[in-house]
Amino acid sequence: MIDFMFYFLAALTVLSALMVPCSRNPVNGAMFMIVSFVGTAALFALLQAFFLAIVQVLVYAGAVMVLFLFIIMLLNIEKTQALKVNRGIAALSIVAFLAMVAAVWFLFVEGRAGPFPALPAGAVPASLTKHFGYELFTKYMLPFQVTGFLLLIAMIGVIYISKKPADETVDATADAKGANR
Amino acid sequence: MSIGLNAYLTVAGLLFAIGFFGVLLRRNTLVIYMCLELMLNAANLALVAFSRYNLTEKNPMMDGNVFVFFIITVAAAEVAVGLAIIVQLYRKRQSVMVDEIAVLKEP
Amino acid sequence: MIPSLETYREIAQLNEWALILPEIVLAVIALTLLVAELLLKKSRHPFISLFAILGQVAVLALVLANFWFPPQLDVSLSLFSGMISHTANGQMMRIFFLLASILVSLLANSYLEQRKLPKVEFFAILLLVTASFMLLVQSTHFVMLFICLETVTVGFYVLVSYFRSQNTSLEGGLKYLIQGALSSSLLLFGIVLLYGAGSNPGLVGNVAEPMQFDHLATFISANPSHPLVLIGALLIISGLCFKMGVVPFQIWVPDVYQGAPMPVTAFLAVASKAGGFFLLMNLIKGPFAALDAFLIPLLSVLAALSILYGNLAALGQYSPKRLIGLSGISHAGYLLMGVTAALTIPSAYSAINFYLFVYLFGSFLVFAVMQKASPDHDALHDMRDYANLYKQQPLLGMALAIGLGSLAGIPPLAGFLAKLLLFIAAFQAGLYTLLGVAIFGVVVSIYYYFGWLRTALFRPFVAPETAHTIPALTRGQLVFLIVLMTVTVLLGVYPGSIGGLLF
Amino acid sequence: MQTPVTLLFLILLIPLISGILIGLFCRKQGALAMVLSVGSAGLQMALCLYLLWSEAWDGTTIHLNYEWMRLGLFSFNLGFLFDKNAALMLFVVNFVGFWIHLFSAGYMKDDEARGRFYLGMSIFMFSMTGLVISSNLMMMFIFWELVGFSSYMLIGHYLTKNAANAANKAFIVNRVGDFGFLIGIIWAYWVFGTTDIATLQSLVAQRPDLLITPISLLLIAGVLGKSAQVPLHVWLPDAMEGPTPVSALIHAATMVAAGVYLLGRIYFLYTPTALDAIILIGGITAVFAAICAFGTRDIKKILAYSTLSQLGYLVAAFGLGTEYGHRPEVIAEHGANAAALFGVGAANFHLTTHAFFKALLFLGAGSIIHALHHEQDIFKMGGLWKSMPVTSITFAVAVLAITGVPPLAGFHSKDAILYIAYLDNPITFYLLTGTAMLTALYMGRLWFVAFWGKPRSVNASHAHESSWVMLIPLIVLALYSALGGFMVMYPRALHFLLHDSVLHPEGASYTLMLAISLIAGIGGLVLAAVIYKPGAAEDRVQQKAPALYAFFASKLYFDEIYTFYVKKIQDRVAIILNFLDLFLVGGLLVRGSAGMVGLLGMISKLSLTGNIQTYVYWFLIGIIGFWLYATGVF
Amino acid sequence: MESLQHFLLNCFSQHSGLNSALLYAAILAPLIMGGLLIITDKLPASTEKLLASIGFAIPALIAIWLWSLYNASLGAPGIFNDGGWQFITTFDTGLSRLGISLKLGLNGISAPIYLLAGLVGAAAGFYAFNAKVENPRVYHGLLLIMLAGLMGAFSSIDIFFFYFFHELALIPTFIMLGLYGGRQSRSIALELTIYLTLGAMLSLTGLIVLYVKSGVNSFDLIALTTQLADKPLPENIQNYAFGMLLLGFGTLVSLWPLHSWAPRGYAAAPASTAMLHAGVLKKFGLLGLIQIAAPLIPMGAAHWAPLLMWLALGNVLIIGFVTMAQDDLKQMLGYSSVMHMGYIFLAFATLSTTGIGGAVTLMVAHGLSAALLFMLADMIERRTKNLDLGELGGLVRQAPTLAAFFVVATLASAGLPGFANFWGELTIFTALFGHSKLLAAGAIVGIVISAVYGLRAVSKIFFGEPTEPMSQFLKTNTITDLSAAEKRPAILLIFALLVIGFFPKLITESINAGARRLYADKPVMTATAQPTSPVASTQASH
Repeated sequence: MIDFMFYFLAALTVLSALMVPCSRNPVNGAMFMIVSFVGTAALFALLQAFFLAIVQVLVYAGAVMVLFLFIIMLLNIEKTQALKVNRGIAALSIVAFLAMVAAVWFLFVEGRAGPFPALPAGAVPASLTKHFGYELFTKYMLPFQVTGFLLLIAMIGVIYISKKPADETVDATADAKGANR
Repeated sequence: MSIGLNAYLTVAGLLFAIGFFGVLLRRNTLVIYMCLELMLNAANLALVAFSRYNLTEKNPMMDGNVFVFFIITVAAAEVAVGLAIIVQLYRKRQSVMVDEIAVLKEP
Repeated sequence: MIPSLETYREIAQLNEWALILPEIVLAVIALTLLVAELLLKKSRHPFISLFAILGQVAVLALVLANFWFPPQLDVSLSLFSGMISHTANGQMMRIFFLLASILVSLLANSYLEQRKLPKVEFFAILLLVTASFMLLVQSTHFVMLFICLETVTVGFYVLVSYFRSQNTSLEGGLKYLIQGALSSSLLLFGIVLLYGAGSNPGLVGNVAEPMQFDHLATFISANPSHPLVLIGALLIISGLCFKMGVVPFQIWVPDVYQGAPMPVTAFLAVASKAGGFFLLMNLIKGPFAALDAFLIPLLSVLAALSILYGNLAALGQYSPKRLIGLSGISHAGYLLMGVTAALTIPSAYSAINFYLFVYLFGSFLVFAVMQKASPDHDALHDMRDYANLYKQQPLLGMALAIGLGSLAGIPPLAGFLAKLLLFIAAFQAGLYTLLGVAIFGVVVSIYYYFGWLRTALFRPFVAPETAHTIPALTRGQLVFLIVLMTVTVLLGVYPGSIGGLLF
Repeated sequence: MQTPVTLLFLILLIPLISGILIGLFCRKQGALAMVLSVGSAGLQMALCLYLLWSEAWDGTTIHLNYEWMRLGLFSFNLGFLFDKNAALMLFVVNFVGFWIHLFSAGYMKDDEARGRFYLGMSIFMFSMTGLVISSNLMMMFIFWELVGFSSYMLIGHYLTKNAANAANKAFIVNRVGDFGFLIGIIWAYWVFGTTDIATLQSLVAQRPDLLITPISLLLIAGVLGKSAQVPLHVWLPDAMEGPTPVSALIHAATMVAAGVYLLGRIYFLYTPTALDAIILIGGITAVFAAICAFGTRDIKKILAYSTLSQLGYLVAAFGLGTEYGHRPEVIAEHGANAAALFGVGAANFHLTTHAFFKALLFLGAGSIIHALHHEQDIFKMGGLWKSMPVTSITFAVAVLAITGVPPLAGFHSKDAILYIAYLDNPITFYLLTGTAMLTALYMGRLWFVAFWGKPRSVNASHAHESSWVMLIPLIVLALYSALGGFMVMYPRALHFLLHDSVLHPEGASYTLMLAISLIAGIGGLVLAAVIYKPGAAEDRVQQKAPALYAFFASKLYFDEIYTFYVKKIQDRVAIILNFLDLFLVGGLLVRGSAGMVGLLGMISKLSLTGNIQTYVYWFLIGIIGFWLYATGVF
Repeated sequence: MESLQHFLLNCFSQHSGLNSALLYAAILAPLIMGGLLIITDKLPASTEKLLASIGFAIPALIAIWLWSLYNASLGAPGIFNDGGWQFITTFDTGLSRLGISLKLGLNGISAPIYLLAGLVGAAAGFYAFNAKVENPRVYHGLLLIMLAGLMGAFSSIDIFFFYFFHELALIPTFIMLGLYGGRQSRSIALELTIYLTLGAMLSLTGLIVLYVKSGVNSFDLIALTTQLADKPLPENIQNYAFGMLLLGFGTLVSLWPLHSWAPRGYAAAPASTAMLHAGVLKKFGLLGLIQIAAPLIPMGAAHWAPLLMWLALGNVLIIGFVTMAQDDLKQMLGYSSVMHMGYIFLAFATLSTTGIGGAVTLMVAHGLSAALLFMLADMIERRTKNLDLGELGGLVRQAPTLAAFFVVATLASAGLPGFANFWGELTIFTALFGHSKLLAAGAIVGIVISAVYGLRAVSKIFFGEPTEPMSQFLKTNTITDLSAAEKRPAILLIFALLVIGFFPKLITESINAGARRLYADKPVMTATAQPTSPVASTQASH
């Protein structure tokens, strides 16, 4: 049963992930992305990392991807710019993709990266949220604080960049000139 | 239970490869950016899988899980800043296609 | 009285936070700036940047005092459950980033003022990024490393796009964003692979905390040829190569440098590159020490490619910013040569550190001149802006000459000594071919550095009225240039004058 | 010994001091320079005569050496080697030198650059004296070059293009000779370990096997240049561009004789082959120059060719005498030491008398030229007997002396040479006799045309006798030209070389020699009078037999051949090499590699497209490369 | 009174620390004056001139003073011997842990070159006051810095500083070439910079080889000599190292075919720069070969010597002919300078005391005469605005002193006895002949070649009537003879050439002592006799 669920979720995750770059419309791509993230969250759950599964759904599928969708809609790109892929680039990237798949095969399927341990029995600490809290405020105190400042930077940055420039020097001709140089 | 660590890692590897593939293939900045998130996601999956499978009596293996937590946070922050830049650039250029945003180059 | 080692240990156990006081102070200053902007009247806002700069100087003084009184003992204290370690080398790196940040602040102050860009956000981000840099190079845990690196990177996304009204700045930001994120993903995947391998109970020598450097070192020395170890290490190095601007992860450099506002370009060129190298040195001294035989050929090839690519592509560049970026790639190559040598000759570390400091001073001299010479839209800055530079502002000409001379490695400037030490190390390590490539690179570099100088110093070839007018130097800029010039010359002539900081 | 050494020092240094003083202070004060230079020459002569006439020097060889410089194995010494040979040459140089100085006081009176002139003269006197008393070949080489320099300076005195060309030619041709000379010296140095002449002599005596022909021949090369022997003779006729006193002093009496002096100085350093070469060169030069003398109308050039011819005589004489002295039967008769000096004696005797009469001829010519406002064409002269009696008489003495009319000086010395040629080598004997005849012919041509008849130009008709400053030297030299064959005219110290070492014919040979001399000399003069007619306004040979005159005037095309070499070979090689230097070294090698680097730079810049999509492929390449490296493919 | 006397004696003795301090003074005085001149811009012209004069004069005075004190007979002769260095002094610049410290001193070979640097420095400096340049303050300042570099390079015992000071002198050269140079100086400055940097980098690599492979990890020449005398490097390393040094130094000294920078560079450089570079700075490479390369890696030197000889013969013959084809006076002088380097290389390649002695002597002599010629050429150019030999003519009437000086300089450089060059060339020919008759003969052809082009230039410039372009020029311009300010530096150089020409022992004594410490006498004479007279043999026993 768990085996089946794994295969199902894995296929779901991988295929929907594959649809992200392959779908014509970015909106569809974003939708597949959400599916993929949810699939990943389910895989987390299979690995008994329930807290992370929730976070994954909340943050990734919930917040991040909604933001993406929102932006895609806002910019209204799909109408103006369709997927035009250069054949050469497509061929190259497919070859690259296959090479990477081969590498994955080489490492994990063929098992060069092994030996792979069997699934251990016993309690899984990651399944308990309190462990996260404990780790974050003891061992990972410093990175945790830094992360706070990372978010601060992101906040300042987003606000600053998105704000309309007030009285800054705008060299209207500069862009045209720059394009020619 | 016959699902081994390598199965999860294969999934993670494929996700990573797909993400990279998307970056290589697409011209749309937003899609590229989504694919980059996919790559981070692949790393997350691998981390969780490693944490689960490498668990032993003496080694509780919380590091990987906590790391995933951090990665998700970082990814969110990165996405926010990135989208802000893309939006601002779109306002200027009316395009999100990478080959149309190429003023900075060798003359 | 010099406190004993024991005392330090006690202090550390009592309060680890005291040892990261410089970073904390920087963060607090950054927060204060944000608050002050809200509270203070608009007319008082100039004081904010002054406060930011003075605050950094104070932090620098703090670190220096800590460094010299009492003299540093070369011990490492592991702090925050192994997240970072407090070492003499780390202090030196802190000084490096603080210096870079102060110099960037000084540049940025006039840059932002001239273009009427908001200052507070810039300084806040700059300070936070600097603090992250300082933590980054002290980190001994991959989680810490990754978080700090991301903080720095995200900060740079914002800083590069800081001139938000200019397409070029945003475009630079976007390019840095996509490629930076890609490289972060690679780095992260590398970390994950190492983590997975290190904790694998099936492997001999598996460790409890594979993301901690000491543990990882134990594991890798037991499994130096496991595929996951090798691939993981290489993916991590690829991420660092991106930061350092080493071939083949150098391609972002010229575009982003050109697009970014001048002070940010300087910060990218100096701090980001140095950060990469400091990290790489930490890694090869620590966890990757056992991979030396594996890494030496690879790093040699990368170094050679970087030297060649950087120098060749810089030939005939008309944009000084791109030129500095491309020549920076070659500098990364020289440094990487030093790192490669350091794998066999540990004395090369001090040579690399010296080189980085020299690179810092030389680069900032050049960037200061560039900022003076460039138009408001500085992505369009090109060589024509330098015609008559020496005639208009002799001091700028001299500063450019000294800065470029130091970068080119010409005696009596510090750059020469730095290159010489690297070359000696490379020779000692037996990297003869690489050394030959490096020498070729130096000679080629003379062409573009001197070509630039030629435009700036020698007879004007444009009529004075068509030449770009360079504003007069303020008193502060004068001091800035003279101090940097003095340091560059002094380090080359009499390196003993700065005490035991580097040797 | 102290006194002669001191005197020698003084004789050497006086002109140097005079030169330094002139150089420093008298470049603008011509009169003062004149006084200094002439005074110093006079003092020099006085000291020299005192040294030789008084018994201050007892005739023994003075040999001094002082190490002047040492670098590794190479040590250079300064020193004196003052023997009878040197004494004779010193006498000639100082004696003739002073009178010519005195003459020049009158001749150069109106010259603008007298300071420079006398500077050159003083340097010359210093260098020539140094050359004479040098103890070793290296030192000799130094003065050898220095006389070349003063010659250069004085030939170019008038600063015209011709003067400059002549000066350059003189210096460069001499350098060509010096090239060989220097190699010879250095070779000798490496073979014998020294170039000290006295030491060399004893070494050669001990180890005759060390002496090899190449060294001898190379040393002769110096003689070729300095004494203007064929094929390096071309500079001497051109050197007549200089002021006439210079021609008299340097290019007739002393410097050009330095080559002959050198031959005598190192007479022991010649192998038989080398001696043959010397005779051959001398003989050819003697005949060749005599023929050339018919092809020019310029009085100084005629004298120059005469000098050449006489120098050939001297060189041949040395070769013949030395070769003769090497014959076993001669050594048996006279002893090895005496026999070895036959060549030196014969050559030096004629060198001495030649110095007198040739100097006299030049000074006489100078006197005429001065009087005729620098008219040098003999066919534009004429009628000088009346206007310039003293000059004419002294000139006549010189002409008779050079033609070898007894009992003038030339007769005695030329006689000795012909005799030794007669004894040693019949072919050369005929050659030299013929040359004597030719000498008489061209001197007769000069004399009859220039002095006889009526004045043939405005300048000639206004000619007047020169001042006494110029006439006194003429008279003194005429005296010596006339009586120079008799030993009373010389200090005792010189008799050994001028008399004892010279083979004079006796008995039947004497009569034969006398007859030959008379026939050649008087016959030549008479023939000249017949052919050219005294006082002729045109060259009758040129009129009657233009082809023959053209042959004379062609000078066997030596100048043309050298010009061809310089213009068509040397200059072209230089231009070609210059082109190759610019094209291959500067162009292909330097610019080419720079261009390659530039090309690579342009190629690497192609990577910077500005498009992120192409940029991410760099990451792909990097990752693939890393992967391949990690999995061991590389 | 007595104590004062004692004090003075003490000060002026060989071992006085004061003399060592003078070595620093000779570097610092011009450096400080130069720095002051470059930085300040509000001084009155007279003060500027005074400062510059002090800076130019002090090194010359110190050089002459130390020269007079240098005692060639101190220390025993021997092939490898650290003796011979005098006035040694050391200063730690903070790199002593790396075996680098500022160690100054003079030995038998460097002392004459040091003197040369002082003399030519003074001449070039004082001549520079005549130059009409845009910004004389900076020009003098750069010259002073160059001079400081020269004084430092030639008094350094530490190889690092030897190189360092050379570069210190080289950089102002490039800048002056660009700032004050003549035609095409912008591109030539760039070419020169790249070319010479390449040479410098190659030689630096060679020096690094010595530093690392010797095992002492020190740049101190004395330490290196001691170490390598005991434990010579393996032969293959010697070969590589010497090859590198030869290539590097050879480029700096314009060894054929690496010479193409020299004529163009000198033709474009301002006079004083060309004087200092051609006269003095170029000797750096030779000194490096003579003092460092061959003594430390003798096997490598022996390996490369045959090839070097042929290349050097190329310098003499090929470049000699090329010189003849030049129409531009400065270009000709540049080529002539390259040609004369051939002699020095040839002499060096004999690796014998005689050859080295001749080489160093010629280095000094050539330094003086080349500087003099470049100065005179500049005087001509300033008067006629023209250097084309085809268009000049008849200058002697307007400028007789200039003509006289030029003739003197030309003949000095052509090796006329009485001038210093003669001794160098004579010794070199002698040394070379002992090595190879053919090469010697080839080299001696050079005396004819140099006479040909030298005299050709003299006659074209000075003799005859003014040419058509010249007379056109003379219609609107007057040409004057030398002013006193122009004469003084020329006379200084001529005087030095003559003094050494007449009394070569002044320099050869120390050169000989120096050469004997580093090289062997070879090849030994074939002859029966030891060289020369009894007087000589007593002298030789030193």
